Amino acid sequence: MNTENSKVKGWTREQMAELAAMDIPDGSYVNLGIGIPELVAKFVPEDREFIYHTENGLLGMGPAPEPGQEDSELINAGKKAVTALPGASFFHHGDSFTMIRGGHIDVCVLGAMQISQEGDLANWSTGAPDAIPAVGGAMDLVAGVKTIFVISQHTTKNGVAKLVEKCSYPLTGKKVVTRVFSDLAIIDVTPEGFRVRRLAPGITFEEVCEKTDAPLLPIKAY
Amino acid sequence: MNTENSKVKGWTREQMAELAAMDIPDGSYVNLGIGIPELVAKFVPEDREFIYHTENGLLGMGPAPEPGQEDSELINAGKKAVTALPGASFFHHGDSFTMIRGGHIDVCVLGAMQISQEGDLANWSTGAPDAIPAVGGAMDLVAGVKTIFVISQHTTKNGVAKLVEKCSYPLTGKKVVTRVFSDLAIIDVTPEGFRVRRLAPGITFEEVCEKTDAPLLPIKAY
Amino acid sequence: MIDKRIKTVAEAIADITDGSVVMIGGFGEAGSPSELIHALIDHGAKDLTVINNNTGNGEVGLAALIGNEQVSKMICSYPRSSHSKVFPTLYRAGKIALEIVPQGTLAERIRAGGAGIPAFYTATTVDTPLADGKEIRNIDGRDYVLEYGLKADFALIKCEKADRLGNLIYNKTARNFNPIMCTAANTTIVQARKIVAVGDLDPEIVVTPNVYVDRVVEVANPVIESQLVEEGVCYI
Amino acid sequence: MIDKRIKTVAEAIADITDGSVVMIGGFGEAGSPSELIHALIDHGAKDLTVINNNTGNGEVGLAALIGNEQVSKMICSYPRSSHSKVFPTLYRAGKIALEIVPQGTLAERIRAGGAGIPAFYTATTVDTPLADGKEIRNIDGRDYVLEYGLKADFALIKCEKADRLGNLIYNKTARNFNPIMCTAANTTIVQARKIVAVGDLDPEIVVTPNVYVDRVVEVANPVIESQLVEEGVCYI
Repeated sequence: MNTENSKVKGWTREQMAELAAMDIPDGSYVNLGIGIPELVAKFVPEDREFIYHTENGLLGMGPAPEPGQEDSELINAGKKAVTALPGASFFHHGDSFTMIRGGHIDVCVLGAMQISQEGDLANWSTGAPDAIPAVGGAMDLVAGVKTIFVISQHTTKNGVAKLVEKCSYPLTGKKVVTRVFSDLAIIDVTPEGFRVRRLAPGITFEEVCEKTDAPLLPIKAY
Repeated sequence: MNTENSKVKGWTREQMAELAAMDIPDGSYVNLGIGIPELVAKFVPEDREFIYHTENGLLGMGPAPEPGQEDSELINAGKKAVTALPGASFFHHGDSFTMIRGGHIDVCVLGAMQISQEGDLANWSTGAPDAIPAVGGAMDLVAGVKTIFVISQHTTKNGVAKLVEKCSYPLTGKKVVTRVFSDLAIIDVTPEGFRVRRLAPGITFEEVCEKTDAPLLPIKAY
Repeated sequence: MIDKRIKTVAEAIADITDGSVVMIGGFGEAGSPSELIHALIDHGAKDLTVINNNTGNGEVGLAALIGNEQVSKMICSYPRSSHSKVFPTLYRAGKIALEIVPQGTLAERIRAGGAGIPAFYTATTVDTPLADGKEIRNIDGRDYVLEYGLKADFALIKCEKADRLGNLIYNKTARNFNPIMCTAANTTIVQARKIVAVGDLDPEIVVTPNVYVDRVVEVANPVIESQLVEEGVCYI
Repeated sequence: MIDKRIKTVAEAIADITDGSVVMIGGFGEAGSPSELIHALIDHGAKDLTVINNNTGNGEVGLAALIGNEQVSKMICSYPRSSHSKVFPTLYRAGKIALEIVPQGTLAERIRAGGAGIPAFYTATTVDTPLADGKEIRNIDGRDYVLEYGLKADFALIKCEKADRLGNLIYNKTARNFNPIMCTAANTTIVQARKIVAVGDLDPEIVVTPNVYVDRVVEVANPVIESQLVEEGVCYI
């Protein structure tokens, strides 16, 4: 990946996904949320093997099938057609969430509406009075999976910060997110708060601070 | 079965088992305890079909195999070699006790050390200080199976009554037994206490009363 | 002879009464017993409480059952319908109640209901609004919320193959909620793509042992919901 | 490449330390990982807490591990050994502790431990001495006892076939406690009668998905415990 082109500013969705993939250890069991997180599967580093879990009952999920090869009874949690790789297994929902709740999945990559500096995640409801609540498996994932990564644009379409001191939306889980991959930076959730780990090309620390509604620590010198 | 021969007194183990089998409705899912209860499987009435469950993970258990055909990995809860009938299924212990605890097994036939007039069962420990407790699946069965039958000699080898007002041994379960098949009589546990349902050949009501340590109601006239 | 086969879907669901609690298998369209649901629409039982992960697609299957105003309450994890305004419209009009349950807790509550576990603790929803009003217990230093087992009067199930005893196997991710729902209903009603002879299903690969199944009806060529939705089919 | 294969049973169990909690699969001799247990006897780790339904047979396998005084506590439902005085002798001498758990509660506690359920309620043991000192809660008119999930440092498992990823299938009633124990241990160590190529196990029939398995070692011709007992073999 060449992210150092001086003309570009920030990371694309694909680059955010690739950066997240690079931070997943070899041999990990991984669950990918709907949206940008799904792209992570396209960027597994060559020397690594991940095994994908989808909560509707498949371990060893493969990529989308060729057009015309879709099977309405072989789908992922986002209800899109997928494939099953050699070594896969099917199981029912009770057994699938045994894997999640029991702490057997290593990494989950999710989208976010808000992430607090303590790692709280809000990604299921704006809490608006007319909103129809819909939580799916997100709360089970953040409660059960060992490492929770978030991939998200740094701000909303309207420019409102998603990284905040305290979430205003209803929580999905408390103190669950460990790292955020945004279009502007990779940011760790540390005991001291948000800390920039890496800046996107053409992005300054000051710019990220400006678009973040919480204190931000600079890249740590090692 | 001819139990009316005037020379015989009482029922044999096989006859007790046959009488219990006759009281199990067609199509029942049945779990048989170790010992005399196991004999029930030999006496299924011709017009009925029972499906046998054994708690170590087999539904559709068949009779013991021919000598020489035993498989050390196909056994029942008593750890004896059995067979699997067409339509059988294997499953793990968690799923097996889902069947028992969840109320999916219709009838369980157990042995007993003591049965109280309220239907309490004691069949796992004498409570003696040097006894090594061993409960197996008995407590799960009495807590979960819809109908609990007991097959037992009416008294111990030393002539001590097993049907009592109140069990002196540690309980397996409270108010669980509905019917007792002994060598002397079939006895129902009713809200009023023990009631004789049928006397064994050559046995009088007075004899059964004598060998029972609780009040006994006579056969109900219909 | 034990024979759980029923000739038609209409007969199979005939005794579902107004006010019944009905679990319906499937995750989205995969594993959804569409023909049994359509029979239930024809049958007309009302005031149903339905347990399913979603609220159906388009205006067929579960979405049509809801659209026909036969459902007074949904228990689900994700009620947003794809290609359908059926549920949102009724919900906003106050015509249908909603109990939102996280997907894994929903699965475990059903599994618990079938397994004779009346209640259990889970970390899911702790510190979120979905735990409001629920008992929290700290066990070994972590907070957990108390959740109760779920049972139903009926379960409507789709499977791949069944035999007359009621042993079932499923197809790929169409398995999903179906096997656990089989265990948690008083009466489990199954539509199978094929009914095979007893003994044809290897005892090692049976997913739902026959003890959980009450009725089996063969539906050889079940509809594919997404195709109906694309074609604009409306069942009601 | 993910490859969980280990060459020898000795290597597979080498990191079990004194004081470990070890789940051992099997019900009686069926599904008992005898070769892994014998490797653990050779290895010598002491002060183990062992979770198994029984206490072994004769003087081989689990009975030998106990006889070798490597086990300080047994958690089981039925500790009476067949053809063996190993456990009773040590128990009466106060050399081994015993936690007696009904078979179904033992299974559910293991399943709960694997499923992230720290505690659950069950009717089993209510009104019996085994509920003494435990929390009782009345739910919908019936009393239930609170039981806690069980976890282990290691699980020793026997299966029929495995692949290098750790997918497992079992043989008949040798399945028993093995699949749930796979889920409840930090490190799950499996002896398989045969290791097959990835893709040889149909995804529909895998009983233990590979996420639960850490190490797989092939033991092509495992001993049959009852034969060893008949022959009077003593492993220690």
